[in-house]
Amino acid sequence: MSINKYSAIIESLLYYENDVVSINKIAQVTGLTEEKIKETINQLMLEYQNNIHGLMITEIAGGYSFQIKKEIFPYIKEYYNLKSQNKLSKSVLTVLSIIAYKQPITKNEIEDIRGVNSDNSIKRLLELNLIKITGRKDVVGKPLLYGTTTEFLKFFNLNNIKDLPKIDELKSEEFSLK
Amino acid sequence: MSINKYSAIIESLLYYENDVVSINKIAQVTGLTEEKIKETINQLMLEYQNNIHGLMITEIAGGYSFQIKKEIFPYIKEYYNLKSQNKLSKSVLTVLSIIAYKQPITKNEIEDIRGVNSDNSIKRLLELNLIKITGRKDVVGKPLLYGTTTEFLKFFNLNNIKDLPKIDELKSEEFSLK
Amino acid sequence: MNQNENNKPLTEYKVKIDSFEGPLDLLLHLVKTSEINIYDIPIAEITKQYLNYLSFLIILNLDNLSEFVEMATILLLIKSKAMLPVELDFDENEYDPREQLITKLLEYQKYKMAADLLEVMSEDTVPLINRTTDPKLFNLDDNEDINWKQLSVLDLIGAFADLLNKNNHNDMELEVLLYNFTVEDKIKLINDILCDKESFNYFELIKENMPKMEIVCIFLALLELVKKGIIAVRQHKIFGDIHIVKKEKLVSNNNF
Repeated sequence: MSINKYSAIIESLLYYENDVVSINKIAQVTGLTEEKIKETINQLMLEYQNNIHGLMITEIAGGYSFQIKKEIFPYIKEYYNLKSQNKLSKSVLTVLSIIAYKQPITKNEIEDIRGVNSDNSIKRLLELNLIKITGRKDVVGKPLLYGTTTEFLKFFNLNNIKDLPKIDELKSEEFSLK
Repeated sequence: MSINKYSAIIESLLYYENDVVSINKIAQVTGLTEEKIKETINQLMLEYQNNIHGLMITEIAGGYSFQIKKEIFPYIKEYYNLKSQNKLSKSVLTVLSIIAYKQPITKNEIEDIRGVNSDNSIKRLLELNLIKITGRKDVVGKPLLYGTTTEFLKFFNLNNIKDLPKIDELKSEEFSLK
Repeated sequence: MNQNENNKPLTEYKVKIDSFEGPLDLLLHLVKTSEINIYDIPIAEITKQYLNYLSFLIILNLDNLSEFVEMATILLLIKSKAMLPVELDFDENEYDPREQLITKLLEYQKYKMAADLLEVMSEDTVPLINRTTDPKLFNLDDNEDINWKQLSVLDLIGAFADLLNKNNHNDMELEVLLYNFTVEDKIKLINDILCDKESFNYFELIKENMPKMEIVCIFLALLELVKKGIIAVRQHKIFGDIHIVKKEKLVSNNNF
C-alpha cells in the first residue's frame, strides 16, 4: 500500500472519531509502526498547514486529533455561539492544580492545603470531567481519592500528566519568593 | 479577507457540522455570495482530490458535506465493524422507488401499482425518515400524500431528486397477452 | 416451471413464495420465465401455473392470500374471454382486462427495476458519518486576549516550576555560576527589551540548559518589575508561557 493510502486512512480515522485518536488505534487500523505513523501524520500535518485549510492536525494526549485552526475558530465560535471552554474560576483552578500535582488525593487533603472548603470546586471539576474518582484511600473512613482525566490533558493541551512541572521540587529549593 | 480564509472557514464549518451544510448557512457564516461559495468550495474539492486525503467534499442534498472516499471507507468500516447502510428489503425498496418517482403519492396509489398492501413498508420508510407526509390529496377521504425527504437524498448521495436516474429511459421488457 | 413442482416439499414453496412481493411480482416472474415468445404471453399456460402456486398459498395460509386470489380471478376472466369467438370480443366502451393487466405489469416492472437501481445505489454509497457528539474543540481560543487571565501566584509558580523542571540537569553548575548574574542584570535586560517592543514572552528569556539560578534571577526580576508597576504579566494557561506587557513608558533604565 502506498504511503498516501495510509495517510488517507489516518485522515478518515481522525475525521470519523472527531476526538483524540491514540497511536495504538492508528496502528491497529493501518498496521503501521509508530515511527511510520508519525512520518505519515507529519506529511498530513504539513499539508494542512496550507492556509486554504481551516483544519489542522495536532498531537494531544498521546494521540492525534483534527482541530480547527486558532485564527479560524472565532468564526465558528461566533456562528454557533460556543462558550469558551477555558473559563474556570480561580478557586476551581486552584483545586484543579492541587489535584493535578498531588493525585491521588482526598478532599480533606485538598482542603488542608487550601484551608477552605472545596466541595463546590470538586463538584464543578467532576461535572467538567476534568477530574475523576480514582479509588478510596486506605485510612479511617476510606475517603474518595481524586485524580485528573484524559479530558484534563486535552483541556490543557498536555500530552501526558508527566508533562506537568514537578511542584515538590520547587518547594525543596532553599530560596523563597517574596 | 483572502479567498483562502473563506476556504478555511468553510472547511471548518463542514468539519464542525459533520453533516450536509446548506449553501445558505455557508453564506450566513462567510457573508459570501452563492457564486463565490461555489468557487471557493471547488478549490477545496480540488485540494482534497489529492490522494494523500481520505476525505473529500461532496455536493449532497443541495449543500456540501465531508465524506470519506469510497476506496478508503472499507478500512474504517472494517475497523469499527460498521454495518452497511440500513439494508432495505426488496418490498421496502419497491415502495420507496414508487414514492421517489411518483411523489406526491397516496398509499392507495402505491398499492395500486404494487397490487399488494404496503402499510408495513410505508411505516418502515417513515421510521427511517426516508419519506415523509407532504400533505393530503384533495379527493374524497383526503388521503395522506407521501414524498421523499432530505434524508433520502443523503442516503443515496443525491444532490437533488431530479438527479435520480430517469426511469423512462430504463429498458423495460414489453409484453402482450394472448 | 414444470409439473414436478407439485411434488416439491411445502417448505421449498414457502421460501419461493416469500421472495415474491405479491401477485404482480409472481405473475411477472411467471411471464418472464415462460420460454415462449415474450410478446405473446400464453394466457392459458400462465394462468395454470399461477393457479398451481395459488393452491400452495392456500395450504400455507399466507397473510395476503386475498390479493393472490384476486389476481387469479383476473387471469381466469382474461382466459375465459380469450376463448370466446372473436366477434364477441370486448365492446369498445368496455375496458379490456388484458390491456389493463399488461399496463399494470409494465408499470410494476418499471418500479421493480427502479428498486433494483436504488439498491445498487445504496450499496454503492459511502454513508455520511453520523456523529452523536459535537467535535471536540480543544482549547481553541487560547490566543484570544479575553482568555488571558490576570496572572495568579499559582500560575507563576506553575510556569516557574515547569522551567525548573526542564532545566534540572544543571544542578551541578548552580554554585559555580551563582555569581555570574544578578537580579539587577535581569531587570536591566527586561527594560532593554521593553525599549524595543511593547510586549514579549517569558519563555523568550529562557534558554535551553540555562542554569537554574539564572532562571530564578529572571523570575525575581519580573516580580520586582510587576511590584513597581512597570510591567503587567498575564498567562493564558495555568502552566503556559507568561506574557509580559509594558505598563508605563520607561523613561530610562535607571529606575532601580
